[in-house]
Amino acid sequence: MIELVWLIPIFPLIGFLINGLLGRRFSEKTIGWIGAGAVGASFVVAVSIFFELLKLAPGSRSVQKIMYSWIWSGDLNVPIGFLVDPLSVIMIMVVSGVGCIIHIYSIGYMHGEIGFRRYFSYLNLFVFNMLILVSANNFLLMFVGWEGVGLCSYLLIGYYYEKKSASDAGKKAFVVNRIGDFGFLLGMFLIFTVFGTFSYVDVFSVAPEKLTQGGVLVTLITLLLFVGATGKSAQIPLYTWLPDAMEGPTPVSALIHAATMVTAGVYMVARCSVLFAMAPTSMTVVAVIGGATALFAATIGMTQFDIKRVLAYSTISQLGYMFMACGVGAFASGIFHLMTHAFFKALLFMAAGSVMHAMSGELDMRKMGDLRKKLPYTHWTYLFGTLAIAGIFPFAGFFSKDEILFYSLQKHLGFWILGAVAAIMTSFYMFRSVFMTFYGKSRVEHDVAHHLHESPPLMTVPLMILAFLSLVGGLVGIPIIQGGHVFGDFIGPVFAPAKAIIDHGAHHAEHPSVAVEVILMAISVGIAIFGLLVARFMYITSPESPDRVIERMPGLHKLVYNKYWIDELYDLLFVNSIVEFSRLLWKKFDETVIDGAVNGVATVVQAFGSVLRLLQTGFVKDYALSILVGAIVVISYLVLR
Amino acid sequence: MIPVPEVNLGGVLPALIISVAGLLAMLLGLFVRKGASTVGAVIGLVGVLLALMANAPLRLMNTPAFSGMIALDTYTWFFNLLILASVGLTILISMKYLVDMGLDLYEYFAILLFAAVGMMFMVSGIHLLVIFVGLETLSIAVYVLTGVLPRSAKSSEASLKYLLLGAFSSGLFLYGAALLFGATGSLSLAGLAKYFQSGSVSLMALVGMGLLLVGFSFKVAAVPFHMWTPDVYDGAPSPITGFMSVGVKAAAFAAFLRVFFECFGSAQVTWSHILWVLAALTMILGNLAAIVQTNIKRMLAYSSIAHAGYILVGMVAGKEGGAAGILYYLLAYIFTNLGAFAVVTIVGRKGEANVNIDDYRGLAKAHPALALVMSIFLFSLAGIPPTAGFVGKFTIFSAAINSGYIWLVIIGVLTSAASVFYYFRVVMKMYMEAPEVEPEKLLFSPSMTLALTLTVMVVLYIGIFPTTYLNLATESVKTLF
Amino acid sequence: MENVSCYLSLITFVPLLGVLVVLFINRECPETLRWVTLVCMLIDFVLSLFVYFGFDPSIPSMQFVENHSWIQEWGISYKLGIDGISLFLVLLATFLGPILVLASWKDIIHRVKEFMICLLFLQVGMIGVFVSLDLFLFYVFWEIMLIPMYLLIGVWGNPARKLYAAIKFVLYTIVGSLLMLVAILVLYFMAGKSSGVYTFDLLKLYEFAVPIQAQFWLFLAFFLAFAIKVPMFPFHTWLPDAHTEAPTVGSVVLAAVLLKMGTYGFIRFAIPLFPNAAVDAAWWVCLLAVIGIIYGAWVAMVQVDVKRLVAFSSVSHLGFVMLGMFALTSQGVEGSILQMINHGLSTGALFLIVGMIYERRHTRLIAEFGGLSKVMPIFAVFFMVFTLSSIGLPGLNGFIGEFLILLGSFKVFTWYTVFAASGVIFAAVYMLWMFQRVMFGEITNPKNLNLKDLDVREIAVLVPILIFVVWIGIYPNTFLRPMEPSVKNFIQHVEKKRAKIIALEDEGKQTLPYVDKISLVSSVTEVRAER
Amino acid sequence: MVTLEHYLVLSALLFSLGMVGVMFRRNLIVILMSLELMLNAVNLSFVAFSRYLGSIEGQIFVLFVMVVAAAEVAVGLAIAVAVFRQRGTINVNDISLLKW
Repeated sequence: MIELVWLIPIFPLIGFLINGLLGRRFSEKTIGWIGAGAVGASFVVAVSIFFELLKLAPGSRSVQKIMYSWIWSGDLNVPIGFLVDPLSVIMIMVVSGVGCIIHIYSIGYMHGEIGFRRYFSYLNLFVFNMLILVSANNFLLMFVGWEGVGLCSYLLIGYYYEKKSASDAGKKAFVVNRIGDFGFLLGMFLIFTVFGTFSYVDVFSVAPEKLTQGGVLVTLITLLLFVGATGKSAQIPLYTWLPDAMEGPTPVSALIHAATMVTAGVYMVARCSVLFAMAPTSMTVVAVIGGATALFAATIGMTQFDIKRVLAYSTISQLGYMFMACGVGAFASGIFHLMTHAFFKALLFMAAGSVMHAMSGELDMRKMGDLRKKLPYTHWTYLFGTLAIAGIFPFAGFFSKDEILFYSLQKHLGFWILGAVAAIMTSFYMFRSVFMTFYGKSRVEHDVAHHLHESPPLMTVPLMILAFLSLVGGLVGIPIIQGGHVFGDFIGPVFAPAKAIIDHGAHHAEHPSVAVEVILMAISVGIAIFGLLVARFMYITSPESPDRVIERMPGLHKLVYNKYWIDELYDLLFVNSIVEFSRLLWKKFDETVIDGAVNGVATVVQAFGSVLRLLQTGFVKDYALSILVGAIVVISYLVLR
Repeated sequence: MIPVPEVNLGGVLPALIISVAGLLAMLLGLFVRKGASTVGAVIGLVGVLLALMANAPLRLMNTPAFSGMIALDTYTWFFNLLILASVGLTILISMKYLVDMGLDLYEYFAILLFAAVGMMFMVSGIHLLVIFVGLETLSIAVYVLTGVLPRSAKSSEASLKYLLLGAFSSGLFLYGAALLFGATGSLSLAGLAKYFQSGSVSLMALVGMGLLLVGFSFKVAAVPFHMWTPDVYDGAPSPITGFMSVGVKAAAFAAFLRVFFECFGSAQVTWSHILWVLAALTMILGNLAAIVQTNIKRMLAYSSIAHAGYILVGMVAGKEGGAAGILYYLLAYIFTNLGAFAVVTIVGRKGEANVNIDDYRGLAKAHPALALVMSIFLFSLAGIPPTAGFVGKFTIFSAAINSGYIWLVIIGVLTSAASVFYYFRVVMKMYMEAPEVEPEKLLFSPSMTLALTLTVMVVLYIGIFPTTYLNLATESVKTLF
Repeated sequence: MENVSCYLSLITFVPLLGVLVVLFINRECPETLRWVTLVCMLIDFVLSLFVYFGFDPSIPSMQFVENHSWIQEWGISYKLGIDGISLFLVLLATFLGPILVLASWKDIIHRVKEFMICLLFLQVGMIGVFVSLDLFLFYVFWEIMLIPMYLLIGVWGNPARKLYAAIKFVLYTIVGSLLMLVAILVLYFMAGKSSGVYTFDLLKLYEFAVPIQAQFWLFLAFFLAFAIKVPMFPFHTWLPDAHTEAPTVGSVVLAAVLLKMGTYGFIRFAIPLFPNAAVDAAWWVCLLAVIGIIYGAWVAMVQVDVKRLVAFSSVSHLGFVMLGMFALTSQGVEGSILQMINHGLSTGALFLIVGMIYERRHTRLIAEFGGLSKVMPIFAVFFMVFTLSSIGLPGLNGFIGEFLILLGSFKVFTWYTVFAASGVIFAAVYMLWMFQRVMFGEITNPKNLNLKDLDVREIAVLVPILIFVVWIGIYPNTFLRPMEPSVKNFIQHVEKKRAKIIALEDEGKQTLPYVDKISLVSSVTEVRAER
Repeated sequence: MVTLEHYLVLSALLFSLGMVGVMFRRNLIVILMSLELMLNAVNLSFVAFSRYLGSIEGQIFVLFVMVVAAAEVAVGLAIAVAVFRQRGTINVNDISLLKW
């Protein structure tokens, strides 16, 4: 069964080809179900492989499947090959599972769009690339998927290509990602120069011998890889593309910019856990960047009114969490949070989508309010999602986030504080969105109001599934109290080597007492509740209070509300300056200097010619003179030499 | 009684045939009412063919004749071929030209043939006297031909300038000969050679050599003795310009080579320096001045100066390689340039009407074949493979590099890069521009078509399969060393 | 006359036969002219396929060698042969032949006859350059192809500045190549004087050890000629003009094949003949290459004319090729050869694409377009794919080449590679920006409202290229394996010869000709033995 | 006692005189005469040498030179006439139709 891993990416590819090439005369239903079915098929295969894997002994749960040699040049021989181990299986299941749900949702959501077929073929292509990314057995193939998903996100963000903002956002996403990939690429080159191979297994197995613990080389490699991760996973400083990416259709945001693609960075860091473990500096950098991003994005999230942007910033912040987890060495927790986040963030986005659908495209929460009666399912599912992300017991988010906070505390108090503060903000802005959207008094315009309607089952059913997942999804990670941590035990072996290195390096952290853990949980729940209450007070009890807050500190609000003007800063620093400089190069250097020189030579030659022809006066005497002079010169040379 | 030196008329048979043909043409011309020129032409052609046959045996000979006045050897044979070829082609081209001009001059071809005779003696002469007489015969004939157009001021002015300067330079040449005679007591190349090999060379002899060099440089139009060229080429009738640019040049170079390699060979280090400078100047000035010309005849005049420069490079290089290169180059150049002038003649229409480069606009549309042929000639002149011109340049430059004159060669290639500009400009006019007024159709004649076909075929053939001709050239120059 | 195959001669001169046929067709019936040319090109392509299948990928040396003496006394021979390096360039040329004819079908309406003749002549010249193993022969082909290209630009170019562009192209090229001719002659006599055998036979000259001092100058001359052709950074300014003014087909063939003659020249002549100079100069050459990569990308970014943009992108791409080649590692060199093919395919295709909208709108200004994907969906797809291939998206051909090049050069020129890799980012910027401005957004210009989408012919033109773009992307080994032995051989040859020469100089000996065990010649003889 | 040197100097003087004449006289006829002067100067030195060396070659040469000179002058005058017909002048400084 595991041998059939290659089927997993193949199905979506087939779906893409069918829809893309022959889809011309298919009906919407056919196209939609082909797309969803393809991903579903992958999911089925993934699950069965998962169970196959469970049969194996925990130590030996790592199987490679080589298809064929892809690039073979000199000592470089990169195969198309897959690696099946707990990490990749989980990723595969998340991607295909959530992907499948979102496909189904899309059938309803995209109903009647002109580009329906285009949309589904892109979506399948995306899933294909994502699956390649997570199931590859070497860096290069991963890079293929890595760039592939970038492309698909470019295409899907720019799906409404008539809108300039949309195509701009697409371009921005691609280019920023490319900047990250630049780092990734260099990292890979270093890896190859050191190890002479790209295969994970080989690299990680020999890494301890080939590289010195905490050496410059490994630090460089990991940092470069991390640059790639920041690009893909929208971390500081390369996060700016994600909010703009909301220009795409909402299911796309749900699938690509919440559940799957943006988590690729986390996956990559986790995949390279060994390397990172060997580079403490990089670990710290990862953790700091992650924590900082978590907090930073959260602050922005608190001030936004566009519901999707709120979710976008929360995504960035949650990704920050995951990186912080990896940074403090809790890779498992990072992946765990990745999974739960996939559930509830996809849910939130799709619910938001359903709201949009009802509100005929309205995104501004100031124009919403009191929708819970009109959109019961949407309301409840959105609420579930919020509870999950805010980390209220026993929702999925609680367990994962709690774990991360726990481990970060172990590492350093600072990280814990970062996380905790971010958590407060998270629950605040999430509930803020809930209250502004579904509670309070309605601020909906009339023409919109009178055809408010709950979305069709094609959309609500997926919502419910995900709602259920975000309720129970965390139970696989019930903390250490019970001693049994199913998720951790399953994925543990993957990170065992890394863990060994870390523990060996650092003074062995004594296992914290249960009491500490319980207290921490209590705190984190308390944090969540606190955020909820603040939000409730500001947006239900006294709706005018936000404005008062703003009046209290206008400057700060302006700053945060405009996202610290980071975009503008980047434009100023990089985009415009380079464009201007290039224009200078073209006009001044290329056309004036080089071409000027070239044409200058021509002109000079011509000038010479026209001077020389003037010697030809037409008078015999001058001609005779020149002969005579010539003769005299010749003679005198012969005489005087 | 006086001992009569044995005479070997067989050796000079080609020259005799040609002169007889010339006389015949002149005589018959007196009696024929109409189309005298055609008669002359036919006689001329027949004469050329006969002469070609008579020339054949020379290839295997290698003997002086007329008590050491002329040499009957492969060298002579080769140049006789070139001369006869150029004369024949010139006749073919001229026939139509005269008709177009409405001239019925029977002297025309007679004089042309006499010029040929002069050339043939010039190339076979191994005694300064013969060389001088040949030179003058040739020159005087060409002066006349230059001024043959009765009602054209340009024509007569051209011939006047040519005559005055020609006489001037032959004065210098003669003075050189006199000094050499004084210094060495001999006028035969063999005698001179003996003297120069003897080592102690008197200043007088050197000056004499220098003056000879000046005289030849004038004939081959090397800077700074080139001044007459553009004007004369411009004023002369197109076919004659063609003839001058190849025939006269070939003959002059033949004598130049013979004299300087055969008798001043031992002083080569001395005169090669001078020629180095002359060659450089000639290539530079010729090409640069040609760039700015608007009249195609003047342009070709400057280009022929430039080509003289390339040939001089061959002389500087010296050795068999250089000499052979020169011979091959001349062969290639004769056919290329005469072809080009044939086209100039055709396009010129009623005589010298359209001799501006702009008159070639849109030629490719009106006469694709003619444009194609012209482009081939121009590419050959520019030295672009697979034409004869390329192989010619290649041989000469390789000879020069072989003798280590790399900088001269670099000057050569750079200037020929510049030359590409003006040659391609004509192509450009023909293919890429349209005339503002649609010109009337051009008239062809069988003779002209024949001339064009011959030239273009030769240019391509010896460009692609040069081996045989290179061998011939090498074989011919053997006698010089 | 070891193995008497005449495939290469056939491939080279079938187009010439085509010329003869075309000459006798009445210019009044263009359809016939087009068909005849097309058929001729197809025949040529099929023949080249025979060569491909007959090619033994395990042999590093020259195959299908033909050797007839041409100008004996100078040791000039008519010697043809291909190895893994030239094989695919020949195939590229023959493969594009029919496509060019098809592409010109509607584009070229007047002077069809002359056009077809030029096209066929060009084909002869290009293939000849890739297969000739004799410096003289090579030079002849190299110059021959100048003329048809000159005419292509000058006659069928767009009237505004075609004359300027045409003569600029010619002069630029000829200055370089004439100096190369001088260098060739110098080399010829050096080798001849010291060894006694005067020959232009490349494989024999490979064995000749040129003193390092001389190598420098000779390499310089060759470098100039080839660098202009490539074109490398400071010598590139003829390219934008030539590309912009040339007719579609002209730009395509220019980008796809002619530029490769420069890069091929380096790998076949300049580097193996003068290894010491080449290795010593590598640092500078790669510097220029990297400057070219970034410079080309930046300048391309701000272009207002699509064709100019693509032209500058070529400067950038060929920078990669040069970088990989001079890294002299097997990945680098293989990558750069593969990148030659890639650039030929994708940039060629892009020029075809531009030509197609030009045919419809008669402008190439980006500002004139916008929102085309709405009216021309099929066109949009092709355009998108080729754009992506040109910005090196994994899964398409561009990536493989660039990746191998960068990987190969990373070990040798780490910092150059870092900067070069940044070119990958800028490539994305300028291509996508252009694509967005042309294809996306509302249709602002009414003229674009009812453009018709690609017709069958145009699709037929693009699909074959598309196939290879994807093929190379997902299974490059088809191309990498056959070139590997030759490339390895090439690198070893360079290194051994270099070491040998240094040794000789240290012994104070000058220019001793020597037989280098692994040099191509010896292996050729082995092959002869086998056959 | 008149030695070879005297003849040579004389002929040199005459030759230079002729050259100067060619270069500085305007009248075509005078120029032709100057050319004649040059040639005859050469003849003088030829004869002198031939006498000095006691070889006949030089004097033979002189005969040929005379013939040639005569022919040249004949042609020259003919052309002069033609030019005069067309322009009504034989002042060489007015004859510069062809230039550059």
